[in-house]
Amino acid sequence: MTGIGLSHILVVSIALFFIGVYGFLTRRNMIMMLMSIELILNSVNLNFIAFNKYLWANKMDGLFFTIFIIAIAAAEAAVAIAIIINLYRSHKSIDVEDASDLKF
Amino acid sequence: MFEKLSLSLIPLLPLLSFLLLGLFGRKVFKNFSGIIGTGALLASAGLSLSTAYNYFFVSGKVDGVYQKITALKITWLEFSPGVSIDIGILLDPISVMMLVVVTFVSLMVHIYSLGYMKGEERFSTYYAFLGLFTFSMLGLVMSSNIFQIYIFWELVGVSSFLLIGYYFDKPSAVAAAKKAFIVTRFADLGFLIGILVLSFNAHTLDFETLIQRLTDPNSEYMRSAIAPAFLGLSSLTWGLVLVFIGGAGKSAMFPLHIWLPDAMEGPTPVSALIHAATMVVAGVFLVGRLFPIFAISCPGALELVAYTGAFSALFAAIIACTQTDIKRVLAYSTMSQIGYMMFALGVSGYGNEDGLGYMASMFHLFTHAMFKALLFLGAGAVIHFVHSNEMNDMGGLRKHMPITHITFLIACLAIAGVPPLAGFFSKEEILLAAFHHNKLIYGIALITSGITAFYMFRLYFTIFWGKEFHSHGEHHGEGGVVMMLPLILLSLGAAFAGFIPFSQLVTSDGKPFETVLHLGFSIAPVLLGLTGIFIALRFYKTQNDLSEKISSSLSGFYKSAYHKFYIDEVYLFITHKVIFNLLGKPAAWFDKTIVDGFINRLGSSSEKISEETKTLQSGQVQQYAAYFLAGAIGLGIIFIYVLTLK
Amino acid sequence: MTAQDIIFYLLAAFTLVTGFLAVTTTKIFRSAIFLLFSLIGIAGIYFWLEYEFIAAVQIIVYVGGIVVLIIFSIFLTQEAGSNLPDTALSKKITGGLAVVFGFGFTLLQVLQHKFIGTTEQGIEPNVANIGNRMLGVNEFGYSLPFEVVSILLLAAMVGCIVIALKKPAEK
Amino acid sequence: MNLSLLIIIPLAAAIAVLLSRNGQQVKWISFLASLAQLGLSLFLLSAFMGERANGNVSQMLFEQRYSWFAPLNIEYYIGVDGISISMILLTAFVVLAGVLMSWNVEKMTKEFYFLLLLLSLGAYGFFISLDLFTLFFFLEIAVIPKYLLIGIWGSGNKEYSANKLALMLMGGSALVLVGIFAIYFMSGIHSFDMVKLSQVHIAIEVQKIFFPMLFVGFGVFTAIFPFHTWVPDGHSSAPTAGSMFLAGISMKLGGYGCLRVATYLMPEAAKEYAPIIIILASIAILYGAFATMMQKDLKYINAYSSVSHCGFVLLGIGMLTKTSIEGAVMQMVSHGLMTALFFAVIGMIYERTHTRKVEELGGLLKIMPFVCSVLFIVGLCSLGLPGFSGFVAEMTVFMGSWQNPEMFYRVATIAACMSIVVTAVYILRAVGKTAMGPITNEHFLQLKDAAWNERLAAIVLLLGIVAIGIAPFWLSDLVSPGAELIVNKIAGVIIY
Amino acid sequence: MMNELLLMKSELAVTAVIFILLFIKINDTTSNETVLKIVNALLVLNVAAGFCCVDITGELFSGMFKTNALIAFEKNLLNIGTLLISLLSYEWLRNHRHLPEFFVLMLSSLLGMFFMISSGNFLIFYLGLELSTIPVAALCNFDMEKRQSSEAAMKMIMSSAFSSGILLFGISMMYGTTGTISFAELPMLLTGSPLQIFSFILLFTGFAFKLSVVPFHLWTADVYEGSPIAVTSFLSVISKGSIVFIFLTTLYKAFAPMGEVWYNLIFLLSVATMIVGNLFALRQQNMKRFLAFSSIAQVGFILIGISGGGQNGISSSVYFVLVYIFSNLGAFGAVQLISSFSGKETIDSYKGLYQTNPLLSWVLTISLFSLAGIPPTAGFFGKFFLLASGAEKGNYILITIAALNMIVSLYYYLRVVRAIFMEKNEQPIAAIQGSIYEKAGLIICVLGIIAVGLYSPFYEYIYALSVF
Repeated sequence: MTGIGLSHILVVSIALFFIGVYGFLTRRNMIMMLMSIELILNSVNLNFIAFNKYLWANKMDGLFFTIFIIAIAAAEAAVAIAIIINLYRSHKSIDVEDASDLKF
Repeated sequence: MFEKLSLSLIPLLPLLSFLLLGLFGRKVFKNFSGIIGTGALLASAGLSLSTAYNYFFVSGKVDGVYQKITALKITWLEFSPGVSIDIGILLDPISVMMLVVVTFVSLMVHIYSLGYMKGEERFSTYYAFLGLFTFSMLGLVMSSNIFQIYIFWELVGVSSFLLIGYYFDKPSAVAAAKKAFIVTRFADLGFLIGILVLSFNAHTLDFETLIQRLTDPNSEYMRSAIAPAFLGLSSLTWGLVLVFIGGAGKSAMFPLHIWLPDAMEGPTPVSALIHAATMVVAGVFLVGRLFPIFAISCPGALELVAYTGAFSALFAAIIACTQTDIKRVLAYSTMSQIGYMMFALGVSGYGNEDGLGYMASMFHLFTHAMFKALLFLGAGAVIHFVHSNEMNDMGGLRKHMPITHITFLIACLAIAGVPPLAGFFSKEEILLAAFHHNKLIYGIALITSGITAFYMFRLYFTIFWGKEFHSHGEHHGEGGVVMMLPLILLSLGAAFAGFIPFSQLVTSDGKPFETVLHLGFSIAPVLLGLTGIFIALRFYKTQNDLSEKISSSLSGFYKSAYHKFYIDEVYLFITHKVIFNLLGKPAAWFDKTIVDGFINRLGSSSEKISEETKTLQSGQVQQYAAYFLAGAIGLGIIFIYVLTLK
Repeated sequence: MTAQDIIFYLLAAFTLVTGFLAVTTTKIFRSAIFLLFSLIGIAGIYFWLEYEFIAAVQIIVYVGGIVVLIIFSIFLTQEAGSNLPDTALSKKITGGLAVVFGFGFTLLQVLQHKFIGTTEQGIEPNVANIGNRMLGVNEFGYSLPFEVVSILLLAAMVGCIVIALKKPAEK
Repeated sequence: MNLSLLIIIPLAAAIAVLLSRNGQQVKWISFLASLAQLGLSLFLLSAFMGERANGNVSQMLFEQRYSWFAPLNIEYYIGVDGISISMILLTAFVVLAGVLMSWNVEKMTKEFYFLLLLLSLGAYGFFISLDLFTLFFFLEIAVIPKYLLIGIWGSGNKEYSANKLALMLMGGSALVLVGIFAIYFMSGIHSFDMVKLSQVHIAIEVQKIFFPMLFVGFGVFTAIFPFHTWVPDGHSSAPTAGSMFLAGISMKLGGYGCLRVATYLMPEAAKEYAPIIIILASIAILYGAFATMMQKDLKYINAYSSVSHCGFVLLGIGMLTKTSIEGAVMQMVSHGLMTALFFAVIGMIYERTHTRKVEELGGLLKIMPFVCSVLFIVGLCSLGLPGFSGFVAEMTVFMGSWQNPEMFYRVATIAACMSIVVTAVYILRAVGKTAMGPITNEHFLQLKDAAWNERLAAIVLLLGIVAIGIAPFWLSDLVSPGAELIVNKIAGVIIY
Repeated sequence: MMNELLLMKSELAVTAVIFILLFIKINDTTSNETVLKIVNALLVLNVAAGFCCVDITGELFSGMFKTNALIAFEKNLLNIGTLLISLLSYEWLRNHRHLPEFFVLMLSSLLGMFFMISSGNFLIFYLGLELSTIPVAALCNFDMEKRQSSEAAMKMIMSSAFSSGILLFGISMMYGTTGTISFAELPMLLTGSPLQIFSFILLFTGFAFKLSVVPFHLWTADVYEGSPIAVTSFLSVISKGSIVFIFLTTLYKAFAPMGEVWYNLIFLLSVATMIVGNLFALRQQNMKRFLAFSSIAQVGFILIGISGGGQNGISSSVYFVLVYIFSNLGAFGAVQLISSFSGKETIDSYKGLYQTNPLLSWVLTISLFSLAGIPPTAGFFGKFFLLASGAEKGNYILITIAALNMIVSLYYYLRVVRAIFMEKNEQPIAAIQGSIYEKAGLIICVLGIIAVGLYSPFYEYIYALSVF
């Protein structure tokens, strides 16, 4: 019916994954890092959905996994943002490179 | 026949006295420690004499041959079946003779010391040590086992150490004690290895078995022993030579003699006992003990004994002429005389008349013990009187100490070989044996005997004649009866011991034989002796500068002789420069820097690595994540591509 | 190439480009908006895959929740966060290299793999099916995870409140 | 005879020490406990001899066996043969003397005695263990008390020394650990039971790899070259009793382990590696002796000489003849007693003069005759004078070593023999300078001779030394069946 | 029905405690002391509850949740640890403004671990993992007024989010290649293809991250140092323990067909972990940071035990966790006590501690010795069994490296001991009078350290449980 198969979607998701990783590794703003994490999680979600759709449609494991990942992403983001805001209060900065008192 | 108990008591009584005085002497027996010591020794001497009588004249001889009797044998430490250290008592002519010599001289010294050492702070310690020495020496001579002899050998060494270092606050005494111990210890190393070699070949440590196995040319032990082992020599030769090295050390043979003169730092009676009459002849005794093996199985080793003895005799005699310390002169004289005994053994054969040298050596050992102890005790009396060891401080003492003078003179005549005193007889036998066997040695011996007469009388004249003695301050005469009695007794020995028919009693194979004194043969040595005496008389009887003239004309030789041919310096060089600097210091350095340094480096380098790598932990979350990613991908690569390749 | 393919390519390109812009733009607010677009793009792909329910959840939770949360937090930290100094070039390069390398490696692995799926009859991912299973306790029921997640959300809430709450004035 | 008492008494005493109220109580508890322990050891000796006289020929006597960690076949399995008994006796003597020598410890008395008792517990446990796990357990127990003893009550560069000691010994035991695992898994019987293990054959390849580990691991304890450097530092920094325990007991743990575990369980490898062991031992003997000559501190002198003396132990083991192994064990006992006494005397001198530098000492014989007499005796023992234990042990080693006819063994033996001369040099130098000669310091004149506790300690150790020196046959009889067993194992005769 | 409830008894108990605490919080009038009394009583009850009906084995929710005696025991261990942390942190907790929340979060995390341990598929596992992580990240921030605390929390949440992203990617690939998320079905479907290996490694990094295995450990020290000690000890003991347990289950069961891969992986990583952990611990001054690195090194040892496989692998690892709980909590407890009374956390400030606080010094010393593996403490037995388990595979190189690493670790543990006992200090830390709770906590730890080792039935019990 269509020429688009699993691999196409996987390429997209892997690319998205590494875009997220790139953002996580290079952006100094913590909120931006958080956003990169969201991209990573979305790429995983896409994986799950794609696998569920193309390979394992008989069960809905992938689908449910995605749903729970979305839920957890929300919780994680919430806690992370709370922490970032708290950090901002004490450091007056959300630059991740500034938050390196703890080292060596 | 031979009571184990009474035999054991001979050494054990002095030991008991040592223990009593050593443990409780300073508090409990403060006032009669001398009496205790002397009493113990008196008993011991009595027992020895009765043993000797019993052995020689009652029951020792079976079928005309003196038997070796093992009177006692206790297994002390068993190494392997058959090879064990036994503590035992072996009676044979030489050990019985030595028993007499040791107990007698020791008794004399004990008595003498009652006066000589009176008022010493560590009087009882002194007697304790004397007891220890006597015990060890008796144990040595009675040994039935080669390892037993080594044990007592060491004990003798240590008692010598203790007695030389008796005046322990004098640095020179301490140094001398250490030197004596270490030099003999070095020689003992040879002895020890020798024992190992012999025992390995003979599979026994027991003297009787050892001698029997190593003299029987057909025994399997012998075959392995005479096979060439190392550097072309058989292990038997090595063993004997090594054992002889031990003996040479104790007996102050060249070049291991350097400790003996220094040992004179000890109290004079000690010198008389240990460093003249008994301990120093242990080497001779040892060679005598193993004589059958030397003579029958390994004449080569015996040659070595002969030449070492002869050289030492001459060498020491020359040095003795130049020394000015009275005790040192006697010390070199001792060395020279022991050299005589040694080469006498060296030129001897085994059995019957062939064993003349052996007999003569033992004879000389016996007579020498008498006159040399007498000389030392006399010298002690002189030193006691003059408060100095230097000959220059003495002179004209004959009026002040007549008894000493007479006894000293007797001893001098005896050592010079003037008939009919004891030394004459024993020396003649030695010369005769040498003459028959080796002319070169005979020549050396002859010259030495002349020199001996010269330096002895040099000593005699300088002390008792020469310049007048000006007494300054108090002098307490010759010392009491306790000091004179031993002198007199010993002088009797020195005078008449020569008449003992030694060849009837002590021979190489236990069979008595007849000796004849060839008067014609005696002329040369006696004449030489008299010449020596005469020269000494000429030089030293009255004060004159003849001796200085001679010595300055021979200045180079004289000087080196005076400095004992620089042997000490050579040793000093070897020990300090070579051993300390080349072995000790590098070892210590190596330990500190390399071995220890390595361990420390191990610690410090891991800390360093830790410090260097700390930037890994940079505090940057993103960097952590990068490592994380790199780790994950890297492991992926490793596990997909690297580890599956095989 | 069918229209569906073209739609997919468009969606994919849209998602990736906006995603890429989201992590590279210097302006943080703009980056948030790009993120929003990217997430919507993914929702579009879900639609394309006929997973409408998931697409709806995606839009509601992400677009309606998380991105809003992020935007709020941007506002809260605006004075410091709006104009961060740019990332050091070296970091960009190393990060970029690592990512490119990782991307290549992963892609290689994935593309080399032969995926074999099931031949069984698929289940329609409609709301009824999902709802039944979500609260089911028997086989294929997901009520336990559901409970766990609810505890998780509770805990996260508690945590957020404690941390983010402004400290009361010191007495 | 319940062997566990040997562990229980120190343990109970240690607990009692912790609960006691003052220093005096602590000391008396420790003293009585160690006295009881000595009595027990002597009783053990007589019981053992009695059993043997009655014809009990089983390899180990008084065995006790309780399952400990059943899944791994770990047992609390104890028993003794002659070798262990001689070690136990040594420990008992040294501990008693050590306790007495510490009578003046005022700083943290309770802790001090607690650690001493713990250390002795480790040693006793080690010597009676027949299970490798138990053995290893006790081996390690004995390490940390030493660390604390040195670090807290020591002198000089104590923290450094303590660290070095603890780390090197632990390093040794780490190797031992690996070796034990190898034996456990490679023997095929999954057992730590030494008696059982001695009856199975471990593959030669396995032996070749793990014998060095075990031997070096235990060797570190007994100062095998080049892992001996903890010895000088550790001994010299330790408090008196610490040094006594360290040299007297702790170094023997290693020797015993080398013999009982490494050599006994891996005989073929022992044969294979014998030349290396011998070379290392000879190096240690001579090199230790030469290094000693250069030392200026009395404790360093004794420490380095311990390296040299312990070399005899390794030499004896390496020579692999019955006599030499017997000699090695005797040397362990002898050296333990002797060196403990030596350290005790050094401690006495140091406590009074506050110096251990040989140059600063002199003429002490006049001031403290008892102390110096003991110093003399122990010095003479150290240089191998007959009548003391050192002679007997060394001679046995020499005799045993000479039984190997090849040139290599001969050279090693001669090298070892040479050390007796070097030993004489440094001992006489040290002792001579310290006790003899002129008094170097006015203030020495006010010093007092040994107190009762010091006298008692010295006498206790001297009794041991002389008992062996005068009558070595009892020790030799005690040890030789054990040595024979090991040699038979090496020769390939397996006794079931 | 009753039976099914019993299967989840631990989870239900913890949930109940959480809700009770929420009610207390809503009430908000009770003083901290009272709350702590209640909390500790509840935790004791919780522990007690854990120990009844331990022999129940079964599954719920069609295999998503399962339990057996071993898992119940593991949960009990975690319960005990939590109780100990609560006891040991008394002083710090007493003064904290958000006490009930602290426990709510901590217990949520504990609950997450329970689910994780009991999980029968990746979903529950993942949810449990997140539930155990996210609240802890919040907890890291609980030293509200400290800068470092928020930094630690940030690092924690960022790293764990990143890690869970990668973990999820791995799970998704695993799902794609096998079609299941159930642990029970997984072994039959694993083929060992490269992608599976890769996804397994990605999955593994998720464990490795939580377990602080090198090179995924870098967050550990920073987070440990910045967080409140109570949280640090929770992270280093309870959290790691739970991961060890689930690790065992997944590796030995779900990934059994990939045995060779994970064996080599663990071999490599354990060597790296031991070495790096030890090297970094060498020069730490801050006690928390020091313990962080030392715990990394300990993980290296645990990995050796895990690598052994089979009954020995399980029992030795579980046993070590038991030992580790007592030892590490003993050490953390002492550090906590000192820190909350004097504010000092550096090793140098511990100099002369023995003069002022002998008992506390002994507790700390015994704990450290146990960590170092010195007999007669339990740590010795723990390490011995770990290494024995590893040695069973015949990999003596690994064992030797581990044994040598023990020396390095001893070196730095002794550094602390040295400071306490040997070095002098002008102003040592003043005498500390802890409360009854702290004393009780420390006493339990010390008793545990001594008894767990010497008294072999503990190990034998665990061994008996360690069967599948």
